[in-house]
Parts: sequence; structure tokens; C-alpha cells
Amino acid sequence: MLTTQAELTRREQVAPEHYLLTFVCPPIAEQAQPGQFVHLRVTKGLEPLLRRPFSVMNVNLSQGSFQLLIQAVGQGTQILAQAQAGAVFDLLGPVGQPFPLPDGAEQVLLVAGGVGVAPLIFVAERLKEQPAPCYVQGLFGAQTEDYLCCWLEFSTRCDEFATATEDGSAGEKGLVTDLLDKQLDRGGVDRVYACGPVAMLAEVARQCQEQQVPCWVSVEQRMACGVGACLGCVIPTRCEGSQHYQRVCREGPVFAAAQIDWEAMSPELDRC
Amino acid sequence: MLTTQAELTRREQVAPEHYLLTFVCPPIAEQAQPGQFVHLRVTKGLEPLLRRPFSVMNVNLSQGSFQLLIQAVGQGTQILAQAQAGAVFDLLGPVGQPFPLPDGAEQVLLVAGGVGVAPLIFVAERLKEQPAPCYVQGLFGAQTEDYLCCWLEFSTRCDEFATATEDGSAGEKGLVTDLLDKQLDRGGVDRVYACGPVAMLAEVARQCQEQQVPCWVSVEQRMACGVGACLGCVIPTRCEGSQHYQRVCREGPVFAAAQIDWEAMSPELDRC
Amino acid sequence: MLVASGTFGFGEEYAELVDISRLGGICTKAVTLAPRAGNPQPRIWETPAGMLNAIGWQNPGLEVFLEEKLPTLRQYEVPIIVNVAGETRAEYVELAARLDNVAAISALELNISCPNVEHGGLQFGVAPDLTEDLVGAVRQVTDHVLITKLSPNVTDVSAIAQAAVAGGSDALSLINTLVGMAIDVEGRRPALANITGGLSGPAIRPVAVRMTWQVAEAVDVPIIGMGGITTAEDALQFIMAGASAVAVGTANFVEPTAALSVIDGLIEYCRHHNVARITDLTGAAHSGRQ
Amino acid sequence: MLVASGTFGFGEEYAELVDISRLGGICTKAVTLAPRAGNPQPRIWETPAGMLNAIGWQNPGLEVFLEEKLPTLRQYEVPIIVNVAGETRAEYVELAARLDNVAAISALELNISCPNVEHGGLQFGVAPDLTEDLVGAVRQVTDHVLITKLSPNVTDVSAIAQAAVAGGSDALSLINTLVGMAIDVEGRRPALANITGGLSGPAIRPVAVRMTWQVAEAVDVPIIGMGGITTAEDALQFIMAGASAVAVGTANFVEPTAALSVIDGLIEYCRHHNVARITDLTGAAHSGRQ
Ligand SMILES: Cc1cc2nc3c(=O)[nH]c(=O)nc-3n(C[C@H](O)[C@H](O)[C@H](O)COP(=O)(O)OP(=O)(O)OC[C@H]3O[C@@H](n4cnc5c(N)ncnc54)[C@H](O)[C@@H]3O)c2cc1C
Ligand SMILES: Cc1cc2nc3c(=O)[nH]c(=O)nc-3n(C[C@H](O)[C@H](O)[C@H](O)COP(=O)(O)OP(=O)(O)OC[C@H]3O[C@@H](n4cnc5c(N)ncnc54)[C@H](O)[C@@H]3O)c2cc1C
Ligand SMILES: Cc1cc2nc3c(=O)[nH]c(=O)nc-3n(C[C@H](O)[C@H](O)[C@H](O)COP(=O)(O)O)c2cc1C
Ligand SMILES: Cc1cc2nc3c(=O)[nH]c(=O)nc-3n(C[C@H](O)[C@H](O)[C@H](O)COP(=O)(O)O)c2cc1C
Ligand code: FES
Ligand code: FES
Repeated sequence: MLTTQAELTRREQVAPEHYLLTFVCPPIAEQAQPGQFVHLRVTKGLEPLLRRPFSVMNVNLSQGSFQLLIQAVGQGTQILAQAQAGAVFDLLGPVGQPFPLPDGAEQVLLVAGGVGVAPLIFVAERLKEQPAPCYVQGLFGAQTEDYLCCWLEFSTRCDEFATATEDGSAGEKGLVTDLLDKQLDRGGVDRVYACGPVAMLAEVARQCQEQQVPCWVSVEQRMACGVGACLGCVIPTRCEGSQHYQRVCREGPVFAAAQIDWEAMSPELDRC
Repeated sequence: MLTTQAELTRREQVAPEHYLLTFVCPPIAEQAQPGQFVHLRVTKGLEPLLRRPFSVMNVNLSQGSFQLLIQAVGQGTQILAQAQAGAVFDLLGPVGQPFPLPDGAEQVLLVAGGVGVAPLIFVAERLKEQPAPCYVQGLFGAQTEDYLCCWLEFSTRCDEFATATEDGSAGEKGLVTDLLDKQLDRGGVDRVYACGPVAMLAEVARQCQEQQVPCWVSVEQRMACGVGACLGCVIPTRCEGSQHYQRVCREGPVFAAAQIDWEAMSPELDRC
Repeated sequence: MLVASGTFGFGEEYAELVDISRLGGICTKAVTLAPRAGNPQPRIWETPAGMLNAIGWQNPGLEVFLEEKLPTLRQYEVPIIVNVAGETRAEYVELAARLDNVAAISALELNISCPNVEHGGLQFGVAPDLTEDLVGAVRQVTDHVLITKLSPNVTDVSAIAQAAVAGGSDALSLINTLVGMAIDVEGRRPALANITGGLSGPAIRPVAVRMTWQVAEAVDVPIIGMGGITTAEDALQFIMAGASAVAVGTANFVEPTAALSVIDGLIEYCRHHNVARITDLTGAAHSGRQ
Repeated sequence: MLVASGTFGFGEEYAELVDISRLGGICTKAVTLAPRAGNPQPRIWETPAGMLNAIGWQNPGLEVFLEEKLPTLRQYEVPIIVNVAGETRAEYVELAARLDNVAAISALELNISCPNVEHGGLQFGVAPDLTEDLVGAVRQVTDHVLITKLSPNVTDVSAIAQAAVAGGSDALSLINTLVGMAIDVEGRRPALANITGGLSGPAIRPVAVRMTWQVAEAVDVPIIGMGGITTAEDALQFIMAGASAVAVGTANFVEPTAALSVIDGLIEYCRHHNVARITDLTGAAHSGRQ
């Protein structure tokens, strides 16, 4: 992990309120692993005060660049959504534990909800680049077709790919977890990686538990330091029966789904 | 006075840390009188929180524009110094009491210190446009030649013009108040208008008092509301012997020099 | 929706810029018995997301208020809440007594919490017994609605709130400013002539919301919440914490129409969320607690 | 130049990013006797120029601290100030006693001011008699330099400061966080699971500078000033208000090297203004008073 600066070289709107940002920063591009994030200071000033965490969506080693997929939901993301190419940002990274990629060729199922697709695009890429490439199935859910951001980047890295939208405007009508249900029933899945809203993750975790498929999820939590010092970003986990808190920025953002105390996550579940 | 918006159409650096900004805003251009200021919000955010006051330097009625001469000294002025043409700012204006211009053709002496030249350029213009134009003498002091901002705009509106710089790089070596001293000694001056640092204004006031020449000064004070509501921007004045505070934004920024309690202004004098 | 004392003058200053009749009321700048010159300058200083002020009760005194300011204020046809301040118990009582038969005003706001004057003010607002005694004494001499404005510079705001209610206060307003200061590091001296000043603006909002919450749990009278409100969302925080009304203060300086924008935002929120009246949300965050 | 408790973990988190050896010292996250899980999430919330936190003393407990954290901390070769916290007087005393013969630490910082735990913490820090008693009891069992960390959530911080000194405190650190809260208006509930949290960051700086000023006038022991320091200028405000040392807290989160930049800025200020040692400026704004 290092503190460095990155220059925004390109900004592209890919959906309503969604932006694809390309930054040049060779050390991040080299070091980042799928699932890790950068902790980015959106302003030199105090408004907003804290840095913002974003998962790396992919890297381009030859250009020394990486991309972030940003959903503009509040002050910080809106600043990024309006940033001009050439702007330079302070960032900390790469932060956190990546998805634990399999050593051999496994059948891996990726479940993405909304902007949660970002780290899974990076995962898919690395799974295919392995000496023994995996068989990658991608499931992607969003509200409507418009919100299937970067689906092309995702689907082209998958061997199989399916989408679900809540209004049926693309793919199956319904939730991405409905697709998952069918896929797990069909069998053959060695492991699942998921990223998306917490309600989705909880359901993914439940299904994988039921079908006894190992599953890892990337979770979000409000962060201050991003380095493990403030203990602000914890989630409740279970370890040998006893509950304790683990830091999303240090022990996460990727956790084994079985490790998370999904019931105690309820405040976040409510929020969805 | 109104709340309105103005578009920055041009930004030009005229000296180290000094910028000439042109805004389009027809109602301000029409209504502003020399000595009045605009109270400008430099950001839509909270940083900085308060508006910033700037004297109108001149107006262009046909283009509906006005200009500000800004010295970048802190956060707010630095934002303006870096603003791009096309940016739109909220502003309140025109605010305050203008210089009370003479009815007939008088001999008027203008004493400008540094960025204090701004309102006096506007004064000079109006004095020459009067049905009975005044005879206008301009004195302009600054640290060095470089800081005689907009001296051309000033001098071309004056019938006589002289400068003083602290290092002698242009005009007399010394203070603008040394020039004033000689000018007042020569006699014939009907009134004096001054704007600049408070130490300069105090000295101008003292000399005019001594020579019994009516004098008006434009003063500065930290402001919050800019409309007279918060009572934050007061200066100590004397009225029939008793001291009381008057608001720079409402009763000022232009005051008869004799009205100000220069001794009680000492905290500001110290700061210079 | 009110505008907070000291941030809207006596109304006239904003009349040109704001449709005052849309406000729910104006809290005047503090009125004292005798005219007061106020503190020397500098009186204000900007801080991160806030400002310090040490105005020191500059006001023309009760007589001029009644003769000049009040008639102007009445023209705007909004409820007038007179913020009264004194150095002694007797001054508060006399002020209240002399305002008692003034029909044009809707309520008195007892300012027992101003940090910027040497005597009086703060000392009442930080001790429960003095608060109860003072409010009780004022209660004796006025039939006006009596609002007590609480200071945040205390260990236990609930105790002061309870004392004010015990003394007969019909409502509470909170918070006044936090005592703060800044140093001019070039001059190596306090930035304000008064040394300390009152901190207001968005910076103090979390403290104000917390105190609104605590006081709402401690007393049953209506609360007027304030402290850093700049948007409808900010106002909703106070309402959901237990305020029946809210006031915009420092934000008036930033944007003269701030209070009107907050009103528009609240109407919009109610429409969007099917809330019949905004006061239906008062204390909503309490009941939502697990 | 220190880094404030709870904002620099146990050092190791920042070791990769910051040249820790340049710091004047590290105040550790609060250490309690037994391990503590801390509060449920959400634990933090951003506010204008500040943040709320309700971590709740999550820490591995004294034993793990001594066995695992301290050896790592020692590697950085900077003074270690252990922030100790308990729910009862006995816990504080036991903590201090067990740390007394630990040579590796430079001082104890008694955290009697944390607003985020149900028992203990805050209740000591708001009453002068309890403060004096607690500090006195701890003083009995330790030869370490004893620093008491004061709460800003009090009516009269000077009284608490005097009590801590009377109890035997060698130095004071201030301020801890202000109690604040925020409401999640979409969820209609408190934003933090703990309901209230501690407000820190630039927003609180004016309050912190004021308290540093007041305490400097009330006691003669060294003061460690903190609260919203992000730049050398901010630090100078505390120093000129009377602090002998300063600590950077929340700003570490914003910029891991914040404390180092403040040091650089102070050196630059001293050079520029011909100040031999930064502590020559301690209290400079007091003498400048007219
Ligand atoms: C490990 C991790 C990876 C993430 N990756 C992405 C990504 O690739 N693309 C993307 O668009 N978003 C991602 N997020 C969420 C993103 O960080 C938030 O949407 C963003 O911080 C919101 O900031 P804001 O100022 O726009 O919103 P505001 O609501 O104004 O923010 C207020 C505060 O809440 C925090 N906050 C708000 N929402 C979230 C959230 N969902 N998670 C964490 N903190 C939040 C902010 O950081 C800030 O402190 C990720 C979050 C985490 C923890
Ligand atoms: C009536 C009037 C007319 C002015 N006209 C001009 C002008 O034409 N050109 C120009 O460059 N400047 C002018 N000034 C000064 C200008 O307003 C300040 O330089 C500016 O507000 C500084 O803001 P800042 O954020 O850059 O500085 P900061 O130091 O960061 O500001 C901090 C706070 O101090 C206030 N402040 C700082 N310096 C001054 C000052 N000298 N006067 C008043 N408030 C101050 C700011 O408004 C702000 O509230 C005028 C001031 C007044 C009162
Ligand atoms: C410049 C200024 C003057 C004030 N004067 C008074 C006053 O006279 N009486 C009073 O009760 N409160 C006074 N206040 C406090 C406000 O009414 C309000 O309680 C406080 O500022 C918090 O709200 P805000 O953060 O929205 O400004 C004043 C505040 C400011 C900023
Ligand atoms: C996340 C967080 C955790 C904190 N934990 C502690 C703690 O354990 N013990 C303590 O005495 N102070 C703690 N503090 C308070 C800080 O040490 C400091 O007093 C306060 O934050 C003010 O300084 P700042 O504004 O620079 O952050 C904590 C502050 C924050 C933001
Ligand atoms: S954000 Fe500080 S510990 Fe994770
Ligand atoms: S700035 Fe508010 S009265 Fe002048």
C-alpha cells in the first residue's frame, strides 16, 4: 500500500449517474489485485473531509492505468462525476484483501449487482489469464437495462453470461439471485464471488451455504482512515462461535461469506 | 440591492496575485455606483462558508458587465483567481453607500493604495462623465511597480496622475501619503477620496483634517451577511462626541473620514 | 420555519431580498432594556464550516425597538418572537413586563445563553437553579408564549431544559452558539477583540441535533431546533430528533433565501414521502429506535 | 508533535506510509483491561468539516497490548503514550499499576472523557471531584508521566483541569470529542448504531482552541492541544493559546502524512519568524492581549 497521486485521463458516462474513470498511476496498476480498492481524496479541501473507497475495475499494465466505475450518489462521487481529465487526485492503495483466486482451473460463478460489477470484471480478467484458466460464469443484475453498466466489459470476460433486471428490460425479469438459484441447482459450481448491495450478498451467502458452495463477497462500510487505524469500518463476523468485528479495509473488503454474521448486519440490510 | 447570478466571462492576471475579473450581470452594471461593492459567494459548497465582498472597479453598460480587481490573499480569493470563464457565481449587490459625488465641477483628489485602486477607477470615470466634469488628480501607491495594478485604467481617467512605490521602482520612492502631503500643501483640492490599507487611510484622514479638506474613505471589515443584519462588520465612529459602531456594509463602506474614530480602529492599524 | 435571533436583524435588512411573509416567524436580534453599543471589532471570524461571532448584544434598546423596529416588523405579517436579554434577573423581568401588553408580538424568547457579554447571559443558562428561578420570575409578569433559549455550553443540557420547563417555559429553543475562539497566528493574538466568540453554522450541527434529541427525551414541551441548518435535510434531522419547529441562522448570511429553500425542500419531502404535516415527523427517529 | 489516541491505531497500520520516527510520540488507541469488541456498526458518519465516531473502545485488552502491540510499537523508536480507559475506578488503577513497571512506555494518558461507552469514561471527566479522586488514585500506583485527557462536554473545563492537576496529573491533553449525533433522514433513525458519537475534525477546532486558552489560564502544567489540527497554522493556534505540544487526530485519516506536514510547517514558521524553539510561542497570544 502506498500514498500516491493519480491523474484522471478519461471520464465517460456509462449510465445515468454512472461514470467510468480512467486514472494513470503505474504503481497502483501494477500492484492492484481483484477485490482491492483505492482510497481516494476527492478534494484538496475539507468538503468532503474524508477519503472515498472505490474498487479497482481493471488495470492496463502497459499504460500504467486503472479504471473505476463510480455511481454518483452523494457529494464525493458527484465531484468525481464532474472532474475534468487532467485533474490529479491523492490516493492510497491498493487497499485490502483481494478475492482469493483458485490455483487451478475451477468453475467460478460471479454474481454482480449494479455497480458491484466493478471488482468482478477485474476478477474475471485474472481468472481467464491464469496459467490454467477458469471457466467463468457471470450473472449481472440491475434495476433496468440502462443500469447494466459495463456489461460488455463483463460479459466478454465470461464464458457464460446472463442478466436479470427488475423491470425485465433486459435478460430475466427479477433479481440476480433468482438466476443464481437456478445456476446452483444445476450444479458444477466450484466457488462463487459476489459484489453488490448487502441484501443481495446476504441472499447469495444463504444460497451458497445451502448448496455448500464456497463463497466470497466484497462488502462496503463507511470508512475514515482506510488503513485499519480508526476501527470505523467494521462488520460483525463470527469466529469459532463468538462474534467479533473485523475491519472492511484491512481484513476485507473480501470476506468468506460464511464468516460474516449476516444477522448482525441487519442495520445495513434495513437500509436497502 | 438584489440577489442574482453573474457569469465570469474573462479572467486576466494583472500583477503577481492580482486578477482582473469581468462578469456579465446587467442589473449590477446598471445599478452600481462608485464605492459600492458586490457580496459574492465563491462556491456552492461550504468551504469557505461566507460570501466575500469586492468593490466594483467599473461597469460597461452596453455589455451589461462589471469588473472586479482581486488580490488573491486567502482561500476565497484564490478560488476566484483560478475560476474559469463560464463559471457562474451567486452575488448580492450593489451593496453599501457610494462615494458622494459632487454636484458641480470640483477639483477632486483620489488616493489609491494597492488593490484599493478599484473603486477609485470607477469614481474617476463618473467624475469625468458628469455634466460638469471634475478636475481629477490621481495618486497611486504600491510596494513596487509590478503592483500598480490597472494603473493605465486609472491614469487615463485622471487629469493629473502620480505614483509612489516603496522601492522606488516607479514614480516617487516612498508612500502615496507623501505625495498627498505635497499635493495638499499646494492647495486647490476641494475634496479627497481614498481607498487602501487602513494605515494609509488613517494618514490620509489626518492630513485632510489638518488641511481642512473634506475627505471620504472606503474601508474594509470582515463581513458575514453583507446586508446589515449580523452587525459583524462594524467600525467605531464618532457622532456628537459619543462613540458608536456603524456597519461597513450598510452605512459604509464609504464614510466621511472625520466620522471614523481612528484611534479605536487600532486593532486594524496594528495588523498592517 | 423561523429565522434565528441575531441572524435576521429586525427583518428590514432582508425585506428587499426575501419574501418574509413566507416565514413561520422572525426571532429578533437580542433586545435589552438600554441601548447597547456592542463589542469592539473584529467581531466575526470564519472557521471550517462555521463562524465565530462576538457581537455583544448591540441593539437600540427596548424603547427604540418598540417605537421604530416593531412597527416595521409588523408590516411583514409574520409572527414576531422577541429575543430578550439582560444582565440581571431584574432586567429580564422588567423587559418581559414592559413587553407583556404589546399585542404585536407572538412570543418572548429568553436569551439566557449568549456567550458574548461579560455579565448575565451565560451564567443563568448554565445552572439549573438559576434558570428555573429566572424563567419563573419572567413567567409571573407575562402572558406571552415563553420560549427559553438554551446554551450548548453545559455538561447536562437536559437538566437545564427541565429547569426551564419547571419555571414555566412553554417551549425551548436550542441551541445557541458554542463558545469558541481563534488565534490570528500572524498577529499572535486572539482573532476576535472579545477573545472568545460564539461558534455557529454547519460545523455545530451534530452537537445541536444531539441536544435536541436529549432534550426531547427529557421534557414534553415543543422544541425549536437550530444550529447549522442549511438544507431541508438538515432541518429534517432536527425534526426527527424531536423538534416541532426549526430555525435557520448562519445560513441566512450565506444565502438570504436559505429559509425559503428549506421550506420548499420540506414540502417536497412531505409530498414525496406522503407525510400529511411536517410535525408528523417530530421525533420520528426516536420511535424508530430498536 | 503527537498523533492523537484512536486515530493512529497502534502505529503498525501507518508504518508502511509514514516515517513514524519523525513523530514526537504516539498516543495509542484506548487500552482496557479486558478485550472489548466495541460498538455495532455503523460507527462513523461524516459531518461538515468533521466526523462522528462511536468505536466504543474496541481493543484487544491489556495483555495482548503488552505482548503483541507494544513490541511492534517500540520498533518505531518514538515515545509511546498509552491511552488507558476503564469503567470503574478500580479498573483504571489496575491498568496503571500493571503498566507502571513497563519501561517501554513514556507516559499514561488517562482517558476520562470518551463519550462512546455506556459506563465509565465520560462520567469521571465531567465532575471535578471524581476527576481529582480518580487521578489521585492512579497517581498512587504509577511513576510514569501522567496525562489526563479532558472532555469538552462540560460547563467549566477549567475546574476539571484544576481537579486533574490537584490529583497529581503532570500534564493535560485536550480536547476529546464533542458529543454529537446525526439522523439518517431516509431511514428516520440515528445514523450511528450507538445513537450518539464523538465529533472530531476541523469543525471543533474553535472550541478546542478556546478550551486550551482557558485551561492555560487556570493551571500551570503542560498542555497537549488537539482538535481539528490539519495544518501548521492550526497547530500554531493551539500553541499560542497555551499548548506545549499538539496532536493530530482526524487529519491522519485524511492524509496519513498530515502530522509530518504540520512539523515541516512549524519548522518553516520558526525559521521565517526567527523563533528559536516552537515552545517559545507557547501562550504567545496571551501576552499579546491588551
Ligand atoms: C471497499 C469499497 C469499495 C467500493 N467500491 C465502489 C465502486 O467501485 N464504485 C462505487 O460507485 N462505489 C463504491 N463504493 C461505495 C463508495 O465508496 C460510496 O458510494 C462513496 O463513498 C459515497 O460517497 P459520496 O460522498 O458520494 O456519498 P455521501 O453519501 O455523501 O457520503 C457520506 C459518507 O458516507 C460514506 N458512504 C456513503 N455510501 C457508502 C457506501 N456504499 N460504502 C461506503 N461508504 C459509503 C462516504 O464514504 C462518506 O463518508 C465502495 C465502497 C467500499 C467500502
Ligand atoms: C467593502 C469591501 C470591498 C473590498 N474590495 C476589494 C477589492 O476590490 N479587491 C480585493 O482584492 N479585495 C477587496 N476587499 C477585501 C476582500 O473582501 C478580502 O480580501 C477577501 O474577503 C479575502 O477573502 P479570502 O478568502 O481570500 O481570505 P481569507 O483570509 O481566507 O478570509 C478569511 C475571512 O476573512 C475575511 N477577510 C480577509 N481579509 C479581509 C479584508 N481585507 N476585508 C474584509 N474581509 C476580509 C474574509 O471575507 C473571510 O471571511 C474588500 C473588502 C471590503 C469589506
Ligand atoms: C451573528 C450572530 C448573532 C447572534 N445573535 C444572537 C442573539 O442576539 N440572541 C440569541 O439568542 N442568539 C443569537 N445568535 C445565535 C443564533 O440565533 C443561533 O442560535 C445560532 O447561531 C445557531 O444556529 P446557526 O448555526 O443556524 O446559526 C446569533 C448568531 C449569530 C451567528
Ligand atoms: C475514530 C476516533 C477514535 C478515537 N479514539 C480515542 C480513544 O480511544 N481514546 C481517546 O482518548 N481519544 C480518542 N479519540 C479522540 C482523539 O484522540 C482526539 O482527542 C479528537 O479526535 C480530537 O482531535 P481531532 O479533531 O484532531 O481528531 C478518537 C477520535 C477518533 C476520530
Ligand atoms: S477505515 Fe479505518 S479501520 Fe477501516
Ligand atoms: S456584514 Fe452583516 S451587518 Fe455588515
